[in-house]
Amino acid sequence: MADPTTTIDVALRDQPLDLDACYRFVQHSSCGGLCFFVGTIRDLNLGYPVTHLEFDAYDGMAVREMEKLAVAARDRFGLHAVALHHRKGDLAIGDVAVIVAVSSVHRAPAFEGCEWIIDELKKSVPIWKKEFRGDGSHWLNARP
Amino acid sequence: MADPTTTIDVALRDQPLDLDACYRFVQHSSCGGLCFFVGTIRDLNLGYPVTHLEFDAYDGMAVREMEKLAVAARDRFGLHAVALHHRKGDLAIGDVAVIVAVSSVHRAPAFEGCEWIIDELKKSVPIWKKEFRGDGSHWLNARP
Amino acid sequence: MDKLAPLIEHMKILCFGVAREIAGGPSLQLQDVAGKSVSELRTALLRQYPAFAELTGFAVARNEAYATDDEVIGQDDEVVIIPPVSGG
Amino acid sequence: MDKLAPLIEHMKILCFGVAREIAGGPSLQLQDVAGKSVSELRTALLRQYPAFAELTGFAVARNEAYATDDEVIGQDDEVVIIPPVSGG
Repeated sequence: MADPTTTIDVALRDQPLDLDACYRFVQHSSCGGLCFFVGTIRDLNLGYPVTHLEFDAYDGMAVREMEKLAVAARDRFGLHAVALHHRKGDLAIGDVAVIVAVSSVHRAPAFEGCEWIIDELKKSVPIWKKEFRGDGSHWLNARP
Repeated sequence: MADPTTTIDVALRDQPLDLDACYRFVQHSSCGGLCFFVGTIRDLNLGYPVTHLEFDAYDGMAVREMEKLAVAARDRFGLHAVALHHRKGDLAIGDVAVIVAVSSVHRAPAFEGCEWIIDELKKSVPIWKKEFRGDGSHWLNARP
Repeated sequence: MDKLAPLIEHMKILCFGVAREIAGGPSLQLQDVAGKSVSELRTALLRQYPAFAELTGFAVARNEAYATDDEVIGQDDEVVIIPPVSGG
Repeated sequence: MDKLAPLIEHMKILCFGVAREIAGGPSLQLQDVAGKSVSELRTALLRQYPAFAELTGFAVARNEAYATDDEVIGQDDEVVIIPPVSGG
């Protein structure tokens, strides 16, 4: 397995995320399949119009958990490289909240690995979304 | 279902493909999940070093078949938009041969639809790769 | 020539990929194709160009769409040999 | 104050998301946490801040990693309440 420092790129930042930077990081002459997931802010959630969102993050642990996921996905699906960039702070409708980028020799593991990472990220990475609607705000997933 | 002319973008061109253009086409305020597949030219195929590839295409039918796939995927997986761009002509190692970009409200149909499109494209769209190695060239998939 | 031999019609069949190599160019000519089924075209093609039998298979397109074996070819149709595709 | 009451130690527990609203700020103080298990910390937290019981659940992190209920908290550990995450 390749050196983790060159095949994993994790970031948590309060500036817009860059799909091309993720593409450049994961692309490689040995790879034929690159898969990207881009999560964006929707204007409607569970039927309610959303005006904007605020992302809170436990920075140090969030980055560590993202690194764990990226390495686990690389090893489990035999990926060449993984870039995992997450936004924090205030986001508007249409803004990019997260980018998952993976590369592999063939395409099937790229799709599988990319979807696995975003599914797991939503379960374990300590980042929280506060949703603002016309009638107030609340932290998503917090209460039953 | 939305007007096909605004939610489907198909292209077959002999110039480099543009991931950002595909992103801009599919992104929409109603969508939370965007999935992209980027197929690139590998330096090794079935164990043999590849120097470059030539893509031949039956242009008119290729575009029509790509349009059929994009519309079928949109309707089958409930996608908001699909961009499907394919390269033709001479390609070097690392060049992008194809981009599939899809958007949907939630992420699962985006992954499913994106993978379905590239799987089907490889079965039905009349485009042919000629692979060049140090010791000669041959059309891929042509012979048993 | 057309007026002297009106009963033998040649149709130009377009070729791509490995089919171009077998045909020795971007198209080939087959006699009396119009009015025949795609299945009959296949038989005529294999008789005249046996090398097509060496392929994994091939499809036939009529007017930019895949044709089924029982479709009948019209005089003005664009007919194309589609060897196994390998895009993506 | 520290010298006058050496037997009662307060530990600062960091809070994020909805936990900050319940705590009324970015952290809360719990007494005599060091040497206790994560499970005991949960009990103490729910006694002092009953509103945490209204959440779908919460995890506890120790030094930037999820802690299991039987882990024992050290005096210099960074301890954090992790309400249900909602990133991505």
